[in-house]
Amino acid sequence: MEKKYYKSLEELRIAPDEFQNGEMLGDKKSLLLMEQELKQSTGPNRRDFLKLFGFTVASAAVAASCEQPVRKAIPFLIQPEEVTPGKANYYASTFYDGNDYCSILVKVRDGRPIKIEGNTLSAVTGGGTSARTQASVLDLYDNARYREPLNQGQETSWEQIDAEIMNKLGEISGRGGRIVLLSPTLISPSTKAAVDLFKNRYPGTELVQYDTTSASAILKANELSFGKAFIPAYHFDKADVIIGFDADFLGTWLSPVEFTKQYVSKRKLHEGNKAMSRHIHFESGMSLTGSNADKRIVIKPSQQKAYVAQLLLALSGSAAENPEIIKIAEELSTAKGRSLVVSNSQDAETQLMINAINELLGNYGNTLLTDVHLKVRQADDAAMTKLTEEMAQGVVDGIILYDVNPSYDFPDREKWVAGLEKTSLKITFNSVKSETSETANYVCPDHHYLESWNDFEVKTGHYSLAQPAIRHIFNTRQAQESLLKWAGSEKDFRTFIQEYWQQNIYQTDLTGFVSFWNKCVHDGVYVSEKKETPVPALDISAASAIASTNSVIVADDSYQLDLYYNVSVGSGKHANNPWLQELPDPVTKICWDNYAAISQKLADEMGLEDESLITINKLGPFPVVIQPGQESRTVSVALGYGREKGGKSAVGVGVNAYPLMGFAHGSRQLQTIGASIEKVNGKFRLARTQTHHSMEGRQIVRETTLAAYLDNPKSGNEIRDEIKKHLKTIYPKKEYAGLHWGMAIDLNSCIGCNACIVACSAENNVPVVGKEQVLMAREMHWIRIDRYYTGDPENPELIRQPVMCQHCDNAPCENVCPVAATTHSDEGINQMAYNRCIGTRYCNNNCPYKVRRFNFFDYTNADALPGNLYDTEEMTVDLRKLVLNPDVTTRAKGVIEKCSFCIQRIQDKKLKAKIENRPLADGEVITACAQACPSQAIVFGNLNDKESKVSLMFADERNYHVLEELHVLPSVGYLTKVKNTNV
Amino acid sequence: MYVSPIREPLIKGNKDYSQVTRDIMAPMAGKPSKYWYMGMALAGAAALMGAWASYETVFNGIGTWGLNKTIGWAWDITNFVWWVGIGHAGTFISAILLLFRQKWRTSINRSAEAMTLIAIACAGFFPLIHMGRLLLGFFIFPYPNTRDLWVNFNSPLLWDVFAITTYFLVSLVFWYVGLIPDIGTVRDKAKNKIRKAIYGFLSFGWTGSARHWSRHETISLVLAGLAAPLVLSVHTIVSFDFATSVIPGWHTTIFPPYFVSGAIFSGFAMVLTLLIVARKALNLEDYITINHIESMNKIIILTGSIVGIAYLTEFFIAWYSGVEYEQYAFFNRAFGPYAWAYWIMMTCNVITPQLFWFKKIRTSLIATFIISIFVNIGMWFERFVIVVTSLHRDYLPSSWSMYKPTLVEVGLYIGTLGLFFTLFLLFIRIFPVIAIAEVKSVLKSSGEHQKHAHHE
Amino acid sequence: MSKFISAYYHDEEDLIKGVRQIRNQGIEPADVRTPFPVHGLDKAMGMKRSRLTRVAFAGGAIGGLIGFFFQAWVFTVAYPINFGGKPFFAVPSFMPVTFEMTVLFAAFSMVIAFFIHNKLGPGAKTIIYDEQVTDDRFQILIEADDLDEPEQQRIEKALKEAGAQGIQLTS
Amino acid sequence: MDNNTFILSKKVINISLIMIAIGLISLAYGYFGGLGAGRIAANILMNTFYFLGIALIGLFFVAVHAIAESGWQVSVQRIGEAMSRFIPVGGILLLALFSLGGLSSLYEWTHTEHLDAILLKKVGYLNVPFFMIRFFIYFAGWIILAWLIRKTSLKLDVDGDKFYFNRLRTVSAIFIVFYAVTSVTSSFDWLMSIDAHWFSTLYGWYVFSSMLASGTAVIIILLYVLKRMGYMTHVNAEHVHDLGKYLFGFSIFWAYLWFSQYMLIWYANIPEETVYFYTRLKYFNTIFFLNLVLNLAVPLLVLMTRNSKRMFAVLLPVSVVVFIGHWIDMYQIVMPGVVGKEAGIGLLEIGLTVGYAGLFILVFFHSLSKAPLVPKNHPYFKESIEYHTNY
Repeated sequence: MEKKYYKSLEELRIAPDEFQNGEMLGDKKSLLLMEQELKQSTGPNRRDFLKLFGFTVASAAVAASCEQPVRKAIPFLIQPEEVTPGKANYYASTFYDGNDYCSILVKVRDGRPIKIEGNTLSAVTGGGTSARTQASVLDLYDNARYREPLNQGQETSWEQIDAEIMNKLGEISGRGGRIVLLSPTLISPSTKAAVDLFKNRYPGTELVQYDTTSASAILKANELSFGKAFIPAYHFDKADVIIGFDADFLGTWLSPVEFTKQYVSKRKLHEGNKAMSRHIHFESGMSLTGSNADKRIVIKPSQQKAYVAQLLLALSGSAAENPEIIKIAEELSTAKGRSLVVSNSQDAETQLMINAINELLGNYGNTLLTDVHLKVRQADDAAMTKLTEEMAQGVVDGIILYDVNPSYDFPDREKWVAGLEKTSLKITFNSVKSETSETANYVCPDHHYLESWNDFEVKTGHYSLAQPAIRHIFNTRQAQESLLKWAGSEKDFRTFIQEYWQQNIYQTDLTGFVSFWNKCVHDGVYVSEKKETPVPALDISAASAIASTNSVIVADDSYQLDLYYNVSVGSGKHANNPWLQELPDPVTKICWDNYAAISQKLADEMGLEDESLITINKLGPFPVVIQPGQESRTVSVALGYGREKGGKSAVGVGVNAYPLMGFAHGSRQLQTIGASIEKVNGKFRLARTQTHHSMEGRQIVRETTLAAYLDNPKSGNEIRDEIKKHLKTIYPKKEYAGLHWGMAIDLNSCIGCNACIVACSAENNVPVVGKEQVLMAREMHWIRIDRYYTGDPENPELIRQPVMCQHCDNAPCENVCPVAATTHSDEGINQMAYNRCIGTRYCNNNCPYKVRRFNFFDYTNADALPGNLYDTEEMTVDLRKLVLNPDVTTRAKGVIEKCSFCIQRIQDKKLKAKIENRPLADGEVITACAQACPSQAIVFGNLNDKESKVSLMFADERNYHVLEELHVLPSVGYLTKVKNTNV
Repeated sequence: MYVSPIREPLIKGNKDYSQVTRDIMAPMAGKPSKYWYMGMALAGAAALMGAWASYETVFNGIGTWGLNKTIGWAWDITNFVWWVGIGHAGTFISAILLLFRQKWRTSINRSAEAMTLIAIACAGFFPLIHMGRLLLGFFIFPYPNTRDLWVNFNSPLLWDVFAITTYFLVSLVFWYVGLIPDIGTVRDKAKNKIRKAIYGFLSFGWTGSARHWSRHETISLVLAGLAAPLVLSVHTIVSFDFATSVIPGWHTTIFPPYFVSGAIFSGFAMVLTLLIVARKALNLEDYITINHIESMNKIIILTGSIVGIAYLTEFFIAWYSGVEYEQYAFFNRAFGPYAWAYWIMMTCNVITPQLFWFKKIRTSLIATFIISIFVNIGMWFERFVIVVTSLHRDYLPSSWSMYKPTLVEVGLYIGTLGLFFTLFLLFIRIFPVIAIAEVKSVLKSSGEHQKHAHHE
Repeated sequence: MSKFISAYYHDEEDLIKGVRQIRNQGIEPADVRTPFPVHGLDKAMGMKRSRLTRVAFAGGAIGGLIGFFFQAWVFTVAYPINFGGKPFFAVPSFMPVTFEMTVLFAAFSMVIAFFIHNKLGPGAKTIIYDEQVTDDRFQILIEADDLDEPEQQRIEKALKEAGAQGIQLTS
Repeated sequence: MDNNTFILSKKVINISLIMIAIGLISLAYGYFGGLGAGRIAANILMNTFYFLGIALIGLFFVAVHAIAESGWQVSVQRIGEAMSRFIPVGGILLLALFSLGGLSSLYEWTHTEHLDAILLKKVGYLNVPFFMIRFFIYFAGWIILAWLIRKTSLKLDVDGDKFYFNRLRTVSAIFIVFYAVTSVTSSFDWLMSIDAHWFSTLYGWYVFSSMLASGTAVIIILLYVLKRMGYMTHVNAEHVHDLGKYLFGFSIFWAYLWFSQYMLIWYANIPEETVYFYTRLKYFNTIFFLNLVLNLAVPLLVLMTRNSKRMFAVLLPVSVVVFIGHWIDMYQIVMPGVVGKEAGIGLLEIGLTVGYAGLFILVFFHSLSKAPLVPKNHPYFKESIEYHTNY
């Protein structure tokens, strides 16, 4: 792959016109020389990495400063002319993978995007990110990416492939044949425009949208209710009572980052806020959202409709027998216009009733907006099913696959594949090898989004732009540009977008379009006044009719199936991302696999235990996990695993559960009734980062209820006064003159989305160790989210606690290091000198929090001894290494590492302040975890500044330190978790 | 010097001085027996396994062991402490028994000291191999460097470096100074030239001059006086490795004295294991008599009981402290996933040695041999229990985990056993296993024949 | 290369008697060689107690002081580092190393002094007049370089009376 | 030997009676002088325990040498035996203290009406009935075994019968085992539970080592007194040398345990443990360090040389210093917990101690006069007399 890597650099060489002046030529020479050296050197070793790194610095500097696309990019902080090696630039851009949307900043260091950060200017995601967003930068350096356009699997040039494709397309449309452009929901106006151009050029072309994680039932329901298929804008931040039916809106449902922000804004209790929303959740398996609910009601998938029906009846005055529902109805009716009821049901009728409920509660116009649409899901499942049928009949002549992978994720794969074979012209834009793209005749690899121009309208009037943060690494071309080219336009997509915006989005103002455009590119986002056309008032009679006929809650004994997407690999598109694969599930703490979550009851019935195997509808075998709070006869399985093509980390991990999906009521069903489950002999080991689930009655995570909190802010945390009384020392406490860094974590805000973990790994070059090592409890994450169950195992409460190095001022670890490799800085930071460490692991043994991590093998290829590399996930190949953060040392074998409070960020900001000759402002230094957090659960700052946010949180009655009684004086504080269970 | 007639003789048989010389030097003469060769072959093989394991560890990393994020020490430090413990008997016998003027030590101190030195060498191996970056191990020495960075004198591991080194050097000197006169004897008995030359060199030119003897006695005594606290300090400092920490089950104030007596306990057990075989193989029954065995067994009871009391105290205080972490740690020892290790330890260390209260068992070679093996095993498990069961479940249940050794770890342990026996077998061929001169000096008072001569 | 009158005994108690006897007659043995330390012989020969213990004390003192003050210097002057909030001048932490240094220096200074004082050492050249001495003989050596005939006979006679055997002139 | 039987002279009796009187007076002063029940109780406790400890060490000395089959100590064995006679007296005094309301003023855990969370966890062990039961077990065991040892030793002295020789060993062994456990638990009960929240596994052995040193010092002092009276003429420098070595060794052993306990607690700096030293360093600073000087520095430096261990001229003063030193140690063990920062060393403290000393020597000399000073027929007697060491 090194060879490939050079090829992309040859690009630099063979385009002399790109180097305007001699200076550049100078650079060019030096590049060539370096390249020669590299060619000679064999095998990757540290030297090479350094060379390569320097090489990248130079090439990227050249690329970034004189390459066509980036010259037009407006950096977030400074002018591009000032791109200086060693200094990071930030470019506003947008992450959208046809599923999740997030407005972001791309940290570009020496021409390499190395980190994704939230864009605080965005009105939608407001600086929050998700684990997937954070991890997406690694996909840029994915080994499974196509590096060349392929014709029947043979490398070819764009000229040739364009010629061939254009005449094939021409031929088809010429004879009135059918061409289908299959894509996920397109929220890019310009792309849609490009597609239209294409359609005009090739009549008989049809755009079919196919959402793997579909919301087609909601769309249909709204079509019935309002005569328009759309998804309204939700406002959890305006809802005092939230009822969720199996909708994992904090984890994976529609727009989780946005919803998390809104949701948490109603859950924070410090900063004088005394009110808190009430969240009741109905579900069958334990989801991220359900685990955060104040009250979680376990139901069978088959019962959801009836529960919704009863709720509707109860609200509309008629009798409902279920006591739970009656209580909830009462609660809701006290919060008219301030409540929100959502469901992920794939049954349009259920969604109709949900609409009716919200209508009855007067939520439309308050917590639900019909004049602002959420556009991330537009696909109608039926369309895809229809397409499959037609293809099977062979009536489709050409198909262009844009960023879709039905050969993997379409339930009826056989039929789809068969149909695909019948289709004569198969073009794919996929940029990464996939089950589908490998069967296409023409592969026209798309750029990675960090190499592309793009625009998005995620919600009505909420626009954002994507701009390249790096010149495309491989010989790829952006899909839109391909479409334009084939449509006969020679425009590059940037110009195209620009023109589109000038005509359609830009409202004439004094400053003129150029400055408008520059501002938009600079900010990455733009909000216009645009609103959707108003919809007629909702008539609930239909819904009521459905309710009255479906209100009986049946307790049938059949096994039921509940498929879900998890926060890491999601639909499976990101399966080749080791960061995501090694991310422990927020509930089960399992990584590197999917599994069948079952209840203890079922396990007992079938004589199953953790890690024993079952088949579901003859599919599998799936390893079993006994999940507290699982509905007794429901089996939950995560989708997105079991990829067959698409890179080392993706293939062969877990089992593909898509074939288990059903199709009913015009949508693909995640939940099916009457599944057949059979035990299979044997066991399968699951990698779990936490194996003990009880807190053993220790006061580690402190909890209370809202009522208790309101009459005593210290409730749940009473013990702290007792502890503080005893905190005597026989040698004086060290004082910290200037800065004293500390971190406060609000357990109320933390929902366990895992974004912080990936952010930390990306920022600090934390190695991926692979399943085998995780099985041996050797994962390297610097920050982990501890998860404990309390209460009734049938339906337990679940509490979480992010734990990283607590930077104790009396750190037991520092005392015992014989070589002074870990010491305390005069800013109160517990620091590690990696190259001084000799790896006695004494510090780790003596750490009460067990947050230190030991490099058991040479994970990062940083060891002095060659040939002993342990890298199961190709994380140390040259391409992947480009994601490393040059500000953070990679650690060698045999060295202890741990959270450093992102010392490199602290130093960076301190330097900045010094240059500008001013004191550091509060909140200026933000650690990677704090920055990634969509709910701002983590606050970092200076404890000596009594006005700083962190100091205020430390002063809060809810604040406590874990194991404070040991007198280790941690610099990390936690705010007691408050649950609104008192109704 | 008068000795009460009711005391058993320390040396049996009708012996005069030259007889003593001949008896003790017999094992060094002639070709080694085939048993010796077999022993060497076995020990050598074991040592080779250790070499392989060391390579695996150094080249591929500590990852080849069974450790994880929670359990940073296991077999490595267990073995380390075990070996250091064994390395306590020799110096204890020569130093403390010398101070208390226990004459019976003269027959066993030489071999016990040799064993000590070898055991310390084996022990020292583990702190080295357990380092993640062995090649940079020299960082632990306080040497001037360009970074002006010294070492952390707060760290018990650093104290270990000083303690173990000092202990090894002083023991070595003590042993060799005691050896010199006997080397002189070997030299003068040597038939061929080369042998004479070599031992002549090693004997430092010993003449047996009365003045030298007098000074020799003085320094022996002072060395004993120095070695006595030293031997206590070594295992004390080893115990600090654990006791200074904040980990429940590690941090307890009784560790220093309890580790020391534990060390002597295991040390004597190993001496017994070796000598019961050696006295037979080298026909030294007249010198290492049942009385010697019995006296050592008494020390085993004593130290064993002290250890037992320490166990109980720990357990009681854990409850008495009212600290939930302490309480859980000890509950977990006795009833947790590693309870089996705990109960092996209890049986071997507390129960079996109590059998020595019966004179019959105390004076039976077979019984003693078996029990001594038990004690060796028990003391190994004591360290395992302390190291692993305390670590695997400490403060935050989220990090609790389990530990399972790998072949590499086992290999390292077997390797040191191999090294131990190889060196010991070499020792019995090269040097007199019993301090000839010292035995002679007590022959008059405690020799069987001579005693009777006295009282007629 | 000096000459000696040498004689030996088979039993240490006879030796002590003998030595006392000849010393009463004003004959100072140049050396007495025995296979093991004979209690009471030093008294009989009128030897003074060895002063090696003082060397040990001095050595120990030096070692201890070096040990302690080096640590103190490193922690408070050379490079004070904050380890887990411990005081820089952490006396309890210094004790173990101080102690070990004391013992190490004491032991080695004394043993080295012992060898120098006795002129012993690796491959030291000494003359063994009777190889049985390291086995079962107790030998008396008396300077015989500048002895005239009668004097020599007087000594040999005295030795004979003192029950010595194998009286002869060795060199 | 003509002076083999000790005659209890009027002089001795009078002196001891006067001392006892002083003790009673100062006690009265303490009572009427309003020094507070706590302080009085504390004084009684520490002195009783201190001299009780010394008595026990006397017995321990006899027993341990019996099982070690060493010969030299036979000549001074009777001193140990005689000391052990104080055990029942100490028992009575302690019982009196506890039954006369001492408990409530000494131990906060006896105030069952207000116990905090931690103390409530300990009620299973720290409750008055169980406390007293243990008290009786300890003393029953000690007194019976002391009596047995004494009896056997006297029997043995009749004609050196091997049977009694072995019996003495057996009884001694039983005592050692019993004492090994009870010495620990008794110090937990009577001393450690004063600071009821605090705990230390080493504590029992620490207290024992302190008693060991003071006990040895007392043996040396009494031996000297006897020699001055013209007894014990057969005891020569060799025996004194060995006692000197003991004093030297035990002082270092005590220091070793002191350091182990202090260093470990200092190092981990966990409040539940540091609380003990916190009060002592804060309010008893001088005492705290004086303790080290008297009990470590003095014996270590003075007794290092051979001769100083052999000459009463040096050994006696050191023994006295150590005797006082460990009294100080006992003081800083008891006072901070009971009396707190108001504690001080005044007439009460000194006078009462004098009184106890008087009582002790009275008991001691009385029992000494009951049997021949030297067990002539002990099998090892000759060894002991002819005993000499050139180092």
